Amino acid sequence: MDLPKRKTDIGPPNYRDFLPPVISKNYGDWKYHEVLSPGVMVHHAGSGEKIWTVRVASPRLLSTDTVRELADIADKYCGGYLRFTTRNNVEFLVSDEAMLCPLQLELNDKKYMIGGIGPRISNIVHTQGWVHCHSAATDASGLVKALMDEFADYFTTKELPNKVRLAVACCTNMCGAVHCSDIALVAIHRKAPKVNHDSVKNTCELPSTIAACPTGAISPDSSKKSVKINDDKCMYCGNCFTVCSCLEINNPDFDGVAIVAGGKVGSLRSDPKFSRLVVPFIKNNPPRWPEVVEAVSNILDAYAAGAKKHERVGEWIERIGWEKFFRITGLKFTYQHIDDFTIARETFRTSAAFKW
Amino acid sequence: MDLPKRKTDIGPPNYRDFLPPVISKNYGDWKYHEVLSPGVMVHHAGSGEKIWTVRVASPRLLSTDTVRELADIADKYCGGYLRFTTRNNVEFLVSDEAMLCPLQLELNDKKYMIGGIGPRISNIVHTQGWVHCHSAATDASGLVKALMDEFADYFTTKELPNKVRLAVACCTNMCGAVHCSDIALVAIHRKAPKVNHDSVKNTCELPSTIAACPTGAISPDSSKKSVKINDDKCMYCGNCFTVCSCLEINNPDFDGVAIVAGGKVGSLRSDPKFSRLVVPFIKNNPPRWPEVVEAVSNILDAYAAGAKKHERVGEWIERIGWEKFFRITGLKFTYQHIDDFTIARETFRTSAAFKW
Amino acid sequence: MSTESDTPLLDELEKGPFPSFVSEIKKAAAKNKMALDELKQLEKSYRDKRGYWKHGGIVGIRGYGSGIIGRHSSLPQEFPGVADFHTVRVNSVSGFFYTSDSLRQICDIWDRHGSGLLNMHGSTGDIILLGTSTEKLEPVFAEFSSRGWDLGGSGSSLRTPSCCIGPARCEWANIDTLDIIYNLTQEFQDEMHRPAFPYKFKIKAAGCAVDCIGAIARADCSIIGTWRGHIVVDQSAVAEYAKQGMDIQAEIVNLCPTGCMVYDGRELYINDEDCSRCMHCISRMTKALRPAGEKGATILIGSKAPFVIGATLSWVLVPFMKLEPPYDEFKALLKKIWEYWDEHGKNRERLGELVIRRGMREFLEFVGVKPSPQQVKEPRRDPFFYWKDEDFRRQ
Amino acid sequence: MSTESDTPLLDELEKGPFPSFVSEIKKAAAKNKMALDELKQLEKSYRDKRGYWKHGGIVGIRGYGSGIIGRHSSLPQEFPGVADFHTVRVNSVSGFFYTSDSLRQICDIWDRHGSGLLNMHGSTGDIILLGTSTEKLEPVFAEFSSRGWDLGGSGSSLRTPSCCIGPARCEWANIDTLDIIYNLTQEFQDEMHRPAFPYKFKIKAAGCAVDCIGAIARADCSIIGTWRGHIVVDQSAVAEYAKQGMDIQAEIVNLCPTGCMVYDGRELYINDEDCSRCMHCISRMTKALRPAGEKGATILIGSKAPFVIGATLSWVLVPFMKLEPPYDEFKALLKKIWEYWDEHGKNRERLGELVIRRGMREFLEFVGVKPSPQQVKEPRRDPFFYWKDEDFRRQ
Ligand code: SRM
Ligand code: SRM
Ligand code: SRM
Ligand code: SRM
Ligand code: SF4
Ligand code: SF4
Ligand code: SF4
Ligand code: SF4
Ligand code: SF4
Ligand code: SF4
Ligand code: SF4
Ligand code: SF4
Repeated sequence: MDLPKRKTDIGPPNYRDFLPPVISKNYGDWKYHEVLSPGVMVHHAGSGEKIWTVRVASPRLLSTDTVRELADIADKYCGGYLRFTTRNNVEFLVSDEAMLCPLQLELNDKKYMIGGIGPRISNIVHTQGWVHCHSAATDASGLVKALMDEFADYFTTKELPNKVRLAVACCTNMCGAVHCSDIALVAIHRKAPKVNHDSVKNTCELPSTIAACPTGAISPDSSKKSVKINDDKCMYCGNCFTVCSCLEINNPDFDGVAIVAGGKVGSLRSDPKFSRLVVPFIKNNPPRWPEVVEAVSNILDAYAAGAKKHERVGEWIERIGWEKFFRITGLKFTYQHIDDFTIARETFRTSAAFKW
Repeated sequence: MDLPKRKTDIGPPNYRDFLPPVISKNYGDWKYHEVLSPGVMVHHAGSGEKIWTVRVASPRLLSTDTVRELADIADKYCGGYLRFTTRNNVEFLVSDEAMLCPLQLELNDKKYMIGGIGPRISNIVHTQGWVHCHSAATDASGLVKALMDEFADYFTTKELPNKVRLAVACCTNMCGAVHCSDIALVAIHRKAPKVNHDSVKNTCELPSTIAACPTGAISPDSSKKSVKINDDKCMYCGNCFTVCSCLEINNPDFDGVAIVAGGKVGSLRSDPKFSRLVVPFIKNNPPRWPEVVEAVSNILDAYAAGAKKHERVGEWIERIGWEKFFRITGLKFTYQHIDDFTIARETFRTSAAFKW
Repeated sequence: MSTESDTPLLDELEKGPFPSFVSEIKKAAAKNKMALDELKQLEKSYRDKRGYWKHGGIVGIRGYGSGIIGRHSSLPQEFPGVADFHTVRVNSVSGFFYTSDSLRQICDIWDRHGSGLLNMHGSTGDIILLGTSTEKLEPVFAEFSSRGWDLGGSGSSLRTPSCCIGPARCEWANIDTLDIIYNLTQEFQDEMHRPAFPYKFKIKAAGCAVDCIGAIARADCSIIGTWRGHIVVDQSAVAEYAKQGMDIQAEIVNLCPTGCMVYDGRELYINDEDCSRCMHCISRMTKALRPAGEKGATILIGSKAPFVIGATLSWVLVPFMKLEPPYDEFKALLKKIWEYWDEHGKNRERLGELVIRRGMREFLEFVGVKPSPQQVKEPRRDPFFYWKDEDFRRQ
Repeated sequence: MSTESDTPLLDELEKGPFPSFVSEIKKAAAKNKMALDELKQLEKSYRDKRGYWKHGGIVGIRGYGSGIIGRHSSLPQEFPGVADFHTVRVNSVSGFFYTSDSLRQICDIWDRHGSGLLNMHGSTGDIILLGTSTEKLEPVFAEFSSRGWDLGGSGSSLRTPSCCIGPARCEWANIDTLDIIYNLTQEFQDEMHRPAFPYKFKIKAAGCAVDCIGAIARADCSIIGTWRGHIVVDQSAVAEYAKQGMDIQAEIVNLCPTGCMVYDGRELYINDEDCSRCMHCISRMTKALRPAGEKGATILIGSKAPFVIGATLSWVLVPFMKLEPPYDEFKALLKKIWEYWDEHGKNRERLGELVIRRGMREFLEFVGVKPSPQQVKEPRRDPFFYWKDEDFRRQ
C-alpha cells in the first residue's frame, strides 16, 4: 500500500517534546510574572531564569500559509517554540530577551495585533457558524471580526476594570462557553421549522425525527407520511433539523442573535456565574452586524464607566442590580427576559427591596 | 327559634371600634419609638402623644379563664385595650404612663413573662400538633414549651445579635412559617404508611386515595380491593392519610423532628431566605424533647458567639459559609442535607472556592 | 409524694417559666368534659408518641362552605368528649386589636358551646375555637354572627386576610394595612365563605419591607408598603445616635445592601437613587431617618408552604401601586388574578404553582401588568425562549 | 473602482485591524478548490443570511467511531468543492504547545489532502482540520497517525481532554495539568475512539480556581487545582505593591469574598482558616502571596451547554484529592462515574443531567464519595427527603 504506516490509539504527542528548554527546566517552579505591555509578559522562575511571552490575536480560522508564517517567526525569534492560548491567541515563547524587540517589530510589520494580556478584551471564543455548521443561525467568524475591529484598542492598549471575556455561539447548542461569558452572543431562530412534506417522506426517519424534539412539538402527520410541528411548543432549537434536513429551520427574515451578559468561570471574588439575557434579539445584518456591535459597545461602555477596578461585568451588574443595569443601558426589558424554563422560579424577585 | 338572630357574610368587626383613643387620634402619625426594656416600648406621635406597649408571652392555646384574666388586666390598666401580636404574644396598650409600673407589677405577680421586644427570642410560631391535628408527627405546644423554658432569658432579658425567630411545624404541611425562620423544627415521618387492607376496602375511596400521593407511590391492589404503597417512592408526607385514615402514617419508633435554620422574611440587608436543613432527624422524646432543645441551643450559642450585631442567623451563616457552620456546630452532614427535590441543582456548589 | 396524676407526662410541662398550655387545658378541663378528654387523649399521645386524630367528614355551617375544620378522635370510645372535636375559625380583627368586652363576649359564647379552649390566633390569623361537637356548630355560629362576628376561611377559598399593626402604632407604615385588610375582607365575603377557587388563597399586608406579618413567605398575594422618593436625614439625630455609642459605619453603612450610604464621622449621606428601601438603616435609626415621597405598595404573588413543588416566597408582580380607598385598582387586579387562576388552575394548585407552571408571560398579559426588571432577581440564563407574532410586529 | 469582486460582502471583512478570517479563506482558496467553494458558499450565506450545510451521514475512519464530523453542502451542484466537507479532529498537545516543525508537518499533510483551512483550536481543544471529502479521510488519518498524531473525540465518547498552561508557565498551578491531561488521554484512548457512552464526556483541568480553561463551565468532569494549608505573605513585597500605588484595602481586602484579610496600612494578615482559596488576592499580588501546604485538586462534575435542561456549571464531588502520577485514585473514580452513567444514563443524557435527575445520594454511594458540606452551596430547603434502612441502623 502506498499509504504511510497507519497506527491507531497512539494518542497525541507528548507535550514534553514541545516545550522550550527554559520551560522544561523550570517546569512547576515559576515564582511570579510581570506584564510588560498589553501583549508582553515575563515569568520568573525560582532559578532566576525567565520566559517572555508575546501574544498576538488570531482569527482561529487559519490557512496553512499563515500557520507556516507563524512557524517561521517562531523559528526566527523563539527557537521554534510557540503555543496557542485557550482563547485561540498565538503566544510566542521567547527565551532570549534580545529577541523581544525585533520579534515585536516584525509582528507589527506583518500587521499582527499584539495584546490581549491583562484587564482587556482578549480574543472572542467562537465556533463555526455559516463557515461549517448546519445548525448555525448566524455566522460566528464574521461577528467576531466586526466586534474585534471595533474593540481593537481594548486588545492592544486600553484597559478595562478587569478582563472582559466575549464569546459567540452560532446556535443554542452553544459550543463556545457563551453561557458563562462577560458578554456573549448566541444566535437564535424564532420560527418553527417549515416542513417540506415531500422530502420528509423520502428522506427522513420519522421516529428519530419526532424523538429529536426536546419539547415534544413534533407529531406524525400520517396522511402525508410526514410530520407536523406544533408552533406553540416549538422553541426553535433546530434539533429536528440535525436529524432531518427537510425541516427547514433557517429563516433569514427571523434569524439573528441574542446578547447575554454577566457570566464568568473563575471563582475569584465571587462564584462562577451564568450569563443572562440582556438583548433578546437583533436581526442578522451581515457582513458587519452594526446593530450588534453597537449594542455590545453600549454594554461595554456602561461597564467601563460604572465598574470598580477588578469587578467583572457580572460582579458589577450584581452590585448595582439588574434593574439599574437596564435603566442605565437603556435596554428594553420584555417578556423574553423573564425566565420560563427549568429553574425559572429561582430568578423571580422574592424580595421587597429593589431599585426603581 | 331560641337561637340569636343569625346573620351571614357580615365580615369581621371594624378594627376602628377596637383601637385605644390615643391610637385613633394619632393613627398614621407615629414618629419614632423607644424600647424602654425588653418588654416595654413607647411610640411617639407627631402630636407629642405617646402609647406604651407592655408585651407578655402567651402559649397561644388559651383557656377562656386566662382570656378573661387578660381582659380584666386590660380594664385595670389600659382602658380595656389590648392586642395580640403576629407571633401570638399579648400586648397591653397603655395610654397613661402612670399605669406602666403597676401593670408590670401585677403581671409579674401573676407570673406572666414580660419581654420579647428587641433583638431577642420572641414567641415561637407553631401549630396544632397532637392537640388537634390528624397530620401531626409531633406535638407543637410541648416542643414550644420545652424550648421557651430553656430560652426564657432570651425573652425576658438577654440580647442576641438580632431577633431570632423560632417556629415549629408539626408536619410537612408547615402551617407555621417554618420555611423562612431563623431556627425552626418541622416534624417528619420516616416510614411509608402501613396499609390496613381490611379497613381500606370498607372505608376509603380508592381513586382519591391514589390521587392524593404527590410522588405517585400509591397504586391499586386489586386482589385485596385496597391499595399498595411503593416504599421507595414514598416521602412520608402523610397526604394519603388525610384522605384515607386507614393508611397509618404515624409510627412512634420513626417519627420525630428535623431542624432547619437560616430563614427570614424581612427584606432588610438581604433578601428573604428559606430555612435550610441542619439536623435531619431527632426522635420524639416527649414531654421535653431534651435532644431537640440541646440541638437548638447549640445552634443558637454558635450564632450568639459568631454573628455580628444586626446579623440574622441566615446572614451569619451565609457570611461564614455553610461548610463552616457545620464545622463549628459539629453537626453531621449527611445524605439528607443534599437537596434532591425540584431545584436541587441550584444548591450544588458550582465553585472552586469554599472553606475546608 | 403527691397522689398519682392521670397526666404525669403533661404535668412536666407545667413546670418552668414559660406559660404552660397544659395548665390552660387543665383550667378548661376543670369545668368542661371536652377539654378533659382533650387533656387525656393528649397524655396518651405523649405516652405513645403519636397523634390520635382523624380528618374530615363534611361538617359546616348552613350557607357556608368554610370556617369549620372537621376533626374526630380515632379513639372515640376511650375519649368520647372529643369523638367529634371540630374547630371554628372566627375572623379576627385587623391588627388583632381587642377590647376587654369583646374578649369576654367570645369567652362566654365558647364556654357555653365549646371546649373553652382557643388559639389567639391561628397562624393564618383567625381566632381558633378549639373543638366542639357537630351539633354545636350552628348555635356557635348564630351566637357569634348575631354579635357582629363572622367566620374566617377554610378549604378552597379566600382565607382570612391579615396584616401587621401598621399605621395604628408603627412609624414606618407606608400604607394603611388595617384598612386595606378590613376593606378587602368585607368586599370578598363570598369568596371567603363559599369555596370556589382551585385551592386556598391568602392575602397578607405589611406596612413596609420589615414585613412583621411574614407576608412574603405565606400569602398567595403579599402587599408590602413602600415609597418612591427619598429618605430624609435628620443630621442632629444622627449625631445623637453616634453620641449614644452607635457605630454608624459598622452597624449602618457597612450593612446597607446597596452601598448607597456614606458617613463622614459627622453626617450621613444617602444616595437615594441606589437605595433599595430595605429598611435596615431606618429601623436602626428611627429618630434620624424617615422615608418621604409618594407612598404605596409592592404587590407580590405566590408564596406558600412546600406542598407539592417545594416552598416558595412571593415574587414581585407590580413594583409600585398606590393603595388608597376604595382600593379599586388593587381589587381589579385581584379579580383578574382569580380569573386567570380559575381558567387555568388545576384542582389544589396554588396560584404560585400555576404561574410557575405556565410561565410569567401569559399571566402578565392576562392580568395586564407590564414586564419589568423589578420582577426578577436576574434575567433568564438559557436561550430557549418563545416568540409570539405580536413580538415581531412590535419590532 | 476596482473590478467587481465575487465576494463583495466578505471583502468588507478584510478591512479593519483584527486579522481577517476571510483573508485566510482567500489565501487557501488561491490554491485549493475546496477552499474556493467554501468561500463562495459563505458569500452566498452572507447574501441570503442563512447557512447552507447539512449534517451527517456516517463517515469515519476504519476502526474508529469518532474524530470526524460529517458535513455536506446543501447546494452541492453550485459548490461541488464542498459537496462533502467533513472536519477531522486531531488531538492537540497538552497546553497547546507546538514546535514550528510540528506545525509545518500538519500544514503539509493538510494541504495535500484537505482544504488548507484549520482551526487552532476547536473549542473543545482539538486541531480542527476544516473540510475534506469522504475519500480523503483515510489518507489523512494514515498520514497523521504515522507521524505520531491521533484523532480526538466526537460523538458519544470521551472528548479530547484539555487543560490550562499550568506548571509549564504559571506560578499558581497546584497540579500538573499538562501531565494529567496527557496521561488520561493516553489511558482512555478506547473510550475516546470507540463511542460507548450514553453521550459525550468532557474532562478539563485547571491548575487553580482562576480556571483559565473554563473547566467549571464546560466539562462533565472538571479538575481544579487547590491546596490545603495557608497563604505565605511576603510583607516586603506587600509594601512594594503599596508603594507602587496599589490601594490594598480597596483592591484586595474589600474584594476578598470571605472577609478574612486585614491590612493595617503596613502589613497584610490572612486568617487562613476562613480563606476559600478564591485566588483574587494572589492573582493581584503575585509577588507577595503564595499558597503553601498540601497541593491537590477539587473534582467537580456536570457542566454542559443548555440542551435540554438548561446550562449547568460543574459542582463539587470530591473537595480535595491528591493528584500524582499515575493518578490511580482519580482514574478509579472516573471509572466508577462511567460505570454509574453506563448503568443509569439514558441515550443522550449527560452525566450532570443524570445526577440531577436521580439525585446525588445514589451517585455518591455508587462512586464511593462521602457527603460533605463542600458539595453544596447550602443544604436543602424542603422537608421532603428519603430515608433508607441503613440510615436507621447508623443512628
Ligand atoms: C494563556 C491563558 C492560559 C492558557 O492555557 O492558554 C491564561 C493565562 C493567564 N491568565 Fe488567565 N489565561 C487564559 C484564559 C483565561 C480564562 C478562560 C477564558 O477566558 O475562557 C479565564 C477565565 C475567565 C472567566 O472567569 O470567565 C482567565 C482568567 C484569569 C484571571 C481572572 C480574572 C478575574 O479577576 O476574574 C486571571 C487573574 C488576573 O487577571 O490577574 C488570569 C491570569 C492569568 C495569568 C496572569 C496567569 C499566570 O500567572 O501566568 C496568565 C496571563 C494573564 C493574561 O492573559 O492576562 N486569568 N484566563 C489563557 C489566555 C487566553 C487568552 O488568549 O486571552
Ligand atoms: C408587634 C409586631 C407586629 C404586629 O403586627 O404584631 C412587630 C412590631 C415591631 N416590629 Fe416587627 N413586629 C412583629 C413581627 C415581626 C416579624 C414577623 C414574624 O416574626 O413572624 C418580623 C419578620 C422576621 C423575619 O424577618 O423573619 C419582624 C421583623 C422586625 C424587624 C427586622 C429584624 C431584622 O433586622 O431582620 C424590625 C426592625 C428592628 O428590629 O429594628 C422590627 C421592628 C418592629 C417595631 C420596632 C416596629 C415599630 O416601629 O413599631 C415593632 C416592635 C419591635 C419589637 O418587637 O422588637 N420587626 N417583626 C410583631 C411582634 C411579634 C412578636 O410578638 O414578637
Ligand atoms: C389552624 C392552622 C394551624 C394553627 O394551629 O395555627 C392550620 C391547620 C391546618 N392546616 Fe394549615 N393551618 C394554618 C395555617 C397555615 C399556614 C400559615 C398561614 O396561613 O399563614 C400555612 C402555610 C402557608 C400556605 O398557605 O402555604 C398552612 C399550610 C397548610 C397546608 C399546605 C398548603 C400548601 O399549599 O402547601 C395544608 C395542606 C392542605 O391544604 O391540604 C394545610 C392544612 C391544614 C389542616 C386543615 C390539615 C389538613 O390537612 O386537613 C390543619 C387543620 C388542623 C386542625 O387540626 O385544626 N395547611 N396552613 C392555621 C390556620 C389557622 C387560622 O385560620 O388562623
Ligand atoms: C467544532 C466545535 C465548535 C468549534 O468551532 O470549535 C463544535 C462543533 C459542533 N458541535 Fe459542539 N463543538 C465544539 C465544542 C463544544 C463545546 C465546548 C467545549 O467542548 O468545551 C460545547 C459546550 C460544552 C458541552 O459539551 O456542553 C459544545 C456543545 C455542543 C452541543 C450541546 C451539548 C449539550 O449537551 O448541551 C451539541 C449538540 C449535540 O451534541 O448534538 C454540539 C454539536 C456540535 C456539532 C457536532 C453540531 C451537530 O449537532 O452535529 C458541531 C459540528 C460543527 C461543524 O460544522 O463542524 N455541541 N460543543 C467544537 C469542537 C471542536 C473541538 O473538538 O475542539
Ligand atoms: S454553536 Fe451550533 S452552529 Fe455553532 S458550531 Fe456549535 S452546533 Fe454548530
Ligand atoms: S426546532 Fe426544536 S423545538 Fe422546534 S420542532 Fe424542531 S426540535 Fe422541536
Ligand atoms: S403543620 Fe401539619 S400537623 Fe401541624 S397543624 Fe398544620 S397540617 Fe396539622
Ligand atoms: S405518605 Fe405521602 S408520599 Fe407516602 S404514600 Fe402517602 S401520600 Fe404518597
Ligand atoms: S411591617 Fe413595617 S409597618 Fe408593619 S409593623 Fe412591621 S415595621 Fe411597622
Ligand atoms: S433603606 Fe436599606 S438600601 Fe436604603 S439606604 Fe437604608 S440600608 Fe441602604
Ligand atoms: S488556571 Fe490557574 S494555574 Fe492554570 S493558567 Fe490559569 S492561573 Fe495559571
Ligand atoms: S484567596 Fe480569596 S478568600 Fe483567600 S484571602 Fe485571598 S481573596 Fe480572600
